[in-house]
Amino acid sequence: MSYAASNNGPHWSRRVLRLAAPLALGAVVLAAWEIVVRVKEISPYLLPTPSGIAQAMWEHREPLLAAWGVTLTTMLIALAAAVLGGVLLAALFSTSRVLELSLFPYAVTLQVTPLLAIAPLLLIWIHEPRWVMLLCAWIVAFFPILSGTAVGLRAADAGHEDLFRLYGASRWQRLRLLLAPTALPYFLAGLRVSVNLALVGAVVAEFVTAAAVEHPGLATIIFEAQYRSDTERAFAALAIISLTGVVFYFATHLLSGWLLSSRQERRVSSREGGSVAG
Amino acid sequence: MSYAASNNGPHWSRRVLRLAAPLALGAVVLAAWEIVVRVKEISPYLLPTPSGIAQAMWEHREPLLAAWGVTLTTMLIALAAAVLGGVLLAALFSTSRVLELSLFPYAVTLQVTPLLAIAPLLLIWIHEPRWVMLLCAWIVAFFPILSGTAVGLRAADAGHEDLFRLYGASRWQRLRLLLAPTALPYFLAGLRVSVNLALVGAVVAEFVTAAAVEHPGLATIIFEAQYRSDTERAFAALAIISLTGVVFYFATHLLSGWLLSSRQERRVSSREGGSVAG
Amino acid sequence: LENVTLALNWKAQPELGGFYQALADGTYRDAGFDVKIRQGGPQINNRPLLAAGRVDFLIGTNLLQAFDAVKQQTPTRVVAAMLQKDPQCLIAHRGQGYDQWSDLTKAPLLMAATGRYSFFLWMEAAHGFQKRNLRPYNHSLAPFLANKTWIQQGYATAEPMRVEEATGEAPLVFLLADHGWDSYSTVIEAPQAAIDRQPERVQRFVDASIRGWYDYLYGDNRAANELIKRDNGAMTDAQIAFSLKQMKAQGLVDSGEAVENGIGAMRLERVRRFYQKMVDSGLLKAGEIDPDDAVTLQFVNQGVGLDLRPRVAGDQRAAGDK
Amino acid sequence: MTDSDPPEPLVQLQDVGVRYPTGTHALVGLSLDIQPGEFVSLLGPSGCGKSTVLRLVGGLTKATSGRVRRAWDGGPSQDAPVGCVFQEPTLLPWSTVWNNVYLPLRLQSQRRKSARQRVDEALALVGLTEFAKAYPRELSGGMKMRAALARALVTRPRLLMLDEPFAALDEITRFRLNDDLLRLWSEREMTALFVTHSVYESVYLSTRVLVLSERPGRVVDDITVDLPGPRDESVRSTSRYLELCARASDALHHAMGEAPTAKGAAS
Amino acid sequence: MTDSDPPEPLVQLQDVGVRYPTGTHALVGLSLDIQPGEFVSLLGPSGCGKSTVLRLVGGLTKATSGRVRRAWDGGPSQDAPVGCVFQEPTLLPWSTVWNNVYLPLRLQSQRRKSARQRVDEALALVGLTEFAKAYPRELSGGMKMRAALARALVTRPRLLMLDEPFAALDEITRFRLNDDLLRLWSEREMTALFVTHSVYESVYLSTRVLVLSERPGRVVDDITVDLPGPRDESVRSTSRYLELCARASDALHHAMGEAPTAKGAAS
Ligand SMILES: Nc1ncnc2c1ncn2[C@@H]1O[C@H](COP(=O)(O)OP(=O)(O)OP(=O)(O)O)[C@@H](O)[C@H]1O
Ligand SMILES: Nc1ncnc2c1ncn2[C@@H]1O[C@H](COP(=O)(O)OP(=O)(O)OP(=O)(O)O)[C@@H](O)[C@H]1O
Ligand SMILES: [Mg+2]
Ligand SMILES: [Mg+2]
Repeated sequence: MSYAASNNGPHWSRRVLRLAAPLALGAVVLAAWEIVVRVKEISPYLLPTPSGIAQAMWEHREPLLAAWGVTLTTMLIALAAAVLGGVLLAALFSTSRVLELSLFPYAVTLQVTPLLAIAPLLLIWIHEPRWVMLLCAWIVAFFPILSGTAVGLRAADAGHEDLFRLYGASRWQRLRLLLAPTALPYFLAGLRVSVNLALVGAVVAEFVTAAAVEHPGLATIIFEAQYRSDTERAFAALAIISLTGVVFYFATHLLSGWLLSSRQERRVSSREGGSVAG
Repeated sequence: MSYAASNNGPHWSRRVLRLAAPLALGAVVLAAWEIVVRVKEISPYLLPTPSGIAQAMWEHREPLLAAWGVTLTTMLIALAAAVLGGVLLAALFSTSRVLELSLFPYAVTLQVTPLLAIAPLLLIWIHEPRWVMLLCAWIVAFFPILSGTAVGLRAADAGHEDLFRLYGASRWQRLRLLLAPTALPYFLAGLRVSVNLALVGAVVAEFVTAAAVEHPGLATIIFEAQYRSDTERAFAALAIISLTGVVFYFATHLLSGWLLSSRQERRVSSREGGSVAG
Repeated sequence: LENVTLALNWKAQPELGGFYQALADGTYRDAGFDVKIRQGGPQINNRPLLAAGRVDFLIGTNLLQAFDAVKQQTPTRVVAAMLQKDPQCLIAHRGQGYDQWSDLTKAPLLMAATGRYSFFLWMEAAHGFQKRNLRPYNHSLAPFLANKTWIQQGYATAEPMRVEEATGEAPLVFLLADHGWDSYSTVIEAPQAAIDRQPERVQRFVDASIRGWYDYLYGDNRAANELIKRDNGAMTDAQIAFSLKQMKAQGLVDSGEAVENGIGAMRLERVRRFYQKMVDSGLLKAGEIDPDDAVTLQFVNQGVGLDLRPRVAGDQRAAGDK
Repeated sequence: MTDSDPPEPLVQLQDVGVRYPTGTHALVGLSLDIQPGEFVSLLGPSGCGKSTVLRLVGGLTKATSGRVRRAWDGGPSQDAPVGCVFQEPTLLPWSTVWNNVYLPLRLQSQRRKSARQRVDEALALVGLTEFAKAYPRELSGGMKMRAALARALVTRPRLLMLDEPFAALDEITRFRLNDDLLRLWSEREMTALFVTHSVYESVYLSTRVLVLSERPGRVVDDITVDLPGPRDESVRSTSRYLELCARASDALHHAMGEAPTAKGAAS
Repeated sequence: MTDSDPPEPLVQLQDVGVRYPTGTHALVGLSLDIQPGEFVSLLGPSGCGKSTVLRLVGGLTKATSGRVRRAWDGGPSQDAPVGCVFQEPTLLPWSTVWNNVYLPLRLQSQRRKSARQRVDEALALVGLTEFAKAYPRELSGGMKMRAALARALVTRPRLLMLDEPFAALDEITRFRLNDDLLRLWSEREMTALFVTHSVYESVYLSTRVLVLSERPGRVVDDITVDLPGPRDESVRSTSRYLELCARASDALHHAMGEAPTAKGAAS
């Protein structure tokens, strides 16, 4: 009896389809875009063609790459801080309903306050624009993780709760061995949104602090290119942002799949199980 | 045997605490704020006192109220569209993994694309600025609902799936009677984030399209007040945004509790059950 | 009446007052136009609307963007320049040792995004300002007020007044135009197609706008100011008065070439000179475009509206010209 | 392996094997016919694949080798000719007991009103009338299984599959439900496929008892129960009954590789 | 109601009532002592409150009236003197079988290494050695319950509570586990509280059988099982054993408001 599963997942041909379909659709969408723009003779300063964007990307590859590095750094730091902050706060909230209800409004306030409005204030107290930028990106990104994890930490199965109580589990054991695994899928669902928002946050934060940062990120490039009417370059930067978002989406997807694989296979085996070779 | 539960929820004294604690904390925070600003003699154009903000709120109640109406309308329409769009897309995705993997990247792209960059383009193609504004707010808000619901629609218990297959449920029946109730908590978790984002979106959309809109919303007021260094008025508008966010948070909270009450009591009865009178 | 949409580069303000005047006092209507004004703002970019044909005329902030349009082969051109001098300036608190332009180069500088990509690059190249001193400016004065040693960008017609209102003390103002930034400002841009096919229509619009500006500066501008205040809630009478005063005192509108050729006047030499400065600053490359393509003198320098200037305007000559 | 050969079996498994994705062979070379009107019990050690057989017949798992034929294949799927009590109650937690029992009828697009009588009958049969409005979490373990049983009976299926439906019930309730089940089976002319761990129960209820070997499951004994129907308590004291029980018990011991003893039959 | 009165009962329920928030009275005026070293079985109709009694003793539900005293109350909670098999397996789905069984030791802060032997022993006892690395979803219904049983035994608790642990098991496995349980009970000097639906099982295993009435549950009969230990198969054929079974069965019928018949004892 070997549990090192040999063909656990879906059949390989299905896997290929799953990879090929999005790529094929992507190709179709880009081709259609190219054709529409060319046939309708839409001028490149309004809507460039994908080929024009690709060309601009190649031409400006060096500043774009550097800018991507800046934005990516902000995004990743903000995301890490969002994960840390969101999870810790959620863990804190899980200890008491009253605490949760008392503090959640402040998290909501943070989330809904327009960055454009508070960036100047932050700048008064924090003189280093880089920190203001990170703080802004974090503010945008942390809420879904907090919210998701907070819900997940309360989703433990009643039977499991009983088990842990019966065996006199400490708070910490309950959190680590019961609540954390229970909350994992909820956390991951929040992460999926937060990854996007961290990217959005990095870009927005750069917009609101743009002038101040020495090394330009992608938002700066977009703004500058738009200001200078260089639509193709703006779209090149936009495309990099989109691609980054999509790559991170799939990375999170894979991470989810991997972390939850031991639980999800149930579905495979029960809904698609016999079909493996049948 | 009556199932019209008499004392289903937590004890009333706990309920009072749950209401009182946040309010008490809020009072403490505001008082501390007031004291710090007064003692440190921070000038009102940097950080006004809560009392100053309240006063500004009262003084400008009419324009603020009108602006609130505008922003709230945008928010609510965007939220409704986010719910509709998110749920429909998620339902579509639930029919096929390949479809989901193929289309999700476009949802991600939409979400991560900076509004500041695409608003000008939208204004070219869509002549009515009001629509652009709604579209922007929708773009900001819809992703968490889509993402949450999509996960939820795949979370059905394997045993329940078997049951529905055995009894030859149609796609539609499975969606309505099995997947939808399963996805409900996930949808609500997404909603909780989307409510905030709809508000954020309404404000941001106004920033990026404001010039075009006839009746000013809260974002316009904030900008105006900041421009005139009327920090108190800016904070009054900010406070209204925050309060709106918090009220909607609690509303979503109550909605969740109500919709899920038939499932959640399990936890009450098993973890807190006997303690009702014990 | 022909429908015409005019897109501004900012919210309604006295620095755009001539257009509101022409709208308010019927000058546009008399010229056969039903004009709709579309405001701009800090987060709003109306420029693509012009190329897309969604607006008929666009107000540009300076010539740099016109050069860029040529570079991107966007078929638009500057047809008139309403401000002879760019009101862009730097502001500093008094008593912080910023008495000279050259003292400013080391100070922390609050700069909005648009400035960072245009005149700041020139400041950097021509005067040695440094990127690492930059701080973001989002049109809230709070950071500047909170940090006395910081300086910030502004419009000579607006921010000084706002600072004075907040602190009770007028700040030091350094006009960029006085240090070599000699772009025209508040220029009217039009699509090439309109210039080619309906030159008469463009001419009518430019003339009416010019008349509007004369009337706004020298005539009864109350109706225009009412419109401005309606469109932009941040505007006050005091602010408007200050702006008007500054525009006159600094000779922003009616000076330079405008004195002889009327408001809106342009000279190719000045356009070329400014282009050279942009090349020197690295914003554009030498020979990349022909700066002459950015403008057309077809509609200006005709002395339109000179009759509306009061006689005493002669002493403006000294203030504006160099 | 079976010795009956009327023209049209309701369900036919031919040399079926099931291998789960983890690599576990649950069934190997299992053949099995079920004729209309039979009451077939499956007896076998824990983990030998009984539930897997039910899943195969219900179309919930596909065989990895061999053939599964079902008489109703190709017909409209809406008909749901099968009813099933799974080993776990699988009640929908967000629905009341009444709605849970109503579910199969709802899936057949029956209106609530026209279904009311049948649902109420099914609930009465399992003694849950009083709890119609309760939610599953408010039920005890045995009550949940009874609700699941009511749900399986409410559609009056052609083939009723039961996976240890009575394991969580006290003997009295169990006996009563045994008799009710037998009555319904003969009244409604159903076919039944029944998994149980009680040798007595299997012999008492069935027309045929199949004993499965340890994993991977194969049929090691096929016992035709030739007790006369309608059966009642008196059957339990006949010598033929005890004989058949002993045979089934022996087969089970044999299947589990133990020497057959009097253990099973003696208690 | 009980007739034993040694100085210090391990668990004492006095006039206990439990009313669930939905309004259901699960228990009313229940009194019950458990002495150290006893093996007490609870017999009773489905839904009468047996599981509720176990939850009370385990401290998982508070009584809405009356008093519950437990000998280990006030001691360090880390000790976990109680082991329990719930009616549902409640295995952690994200842990392997081995880790599920290890859990109670882990909660006592025992290292994986030092726990290895005990976990492996417990798995061997229930015959799941081969499936140590499997996840719960890869187990059959009976295998899940066996894993839960291993988990309850691994801590060597002072009080072992079992809620129908054998219901999903075939008779052979069941009998073997019955004997294993009896052996462990006497070896480890445990106290056991056992819920079952099998009258025979209850009498075979216990030193005392408590029969509960229908909901709300009260003790209607307290039968001291004076069969000699150590018990083995031979006990099952003694007349005292059959007599006690008959008495328990009668009490059960009585509790359910049926006339006692030979039904229970006869099968
Ligand atoms: N989803 C699954 N994934 C992997 N293995 C499985 C799965 N379901 C069952 N098995 C394995 O298949 C075998 C047969 O399982 P099945 O549930 O059919 O047994 P069973 O006869 O019903 O047992 P029980 O009487 O204990 O319910 C078991 O060994 C089990 O480990
Ligand atoms: N969480 C709950 N909420 C409300 N009522 C409950 C809950 N749990 C149990 N009950 C009710 O309490 C009564 C006793 O339940 P309990 O689970 O103790 O029965 P039991 O004797 O274990 O039955 P079984 O043999 O069927 O498992 C039942 O009538 C049930 O409806
Ligand atoms: Mg089974
Ligand atoms: Mg129970």
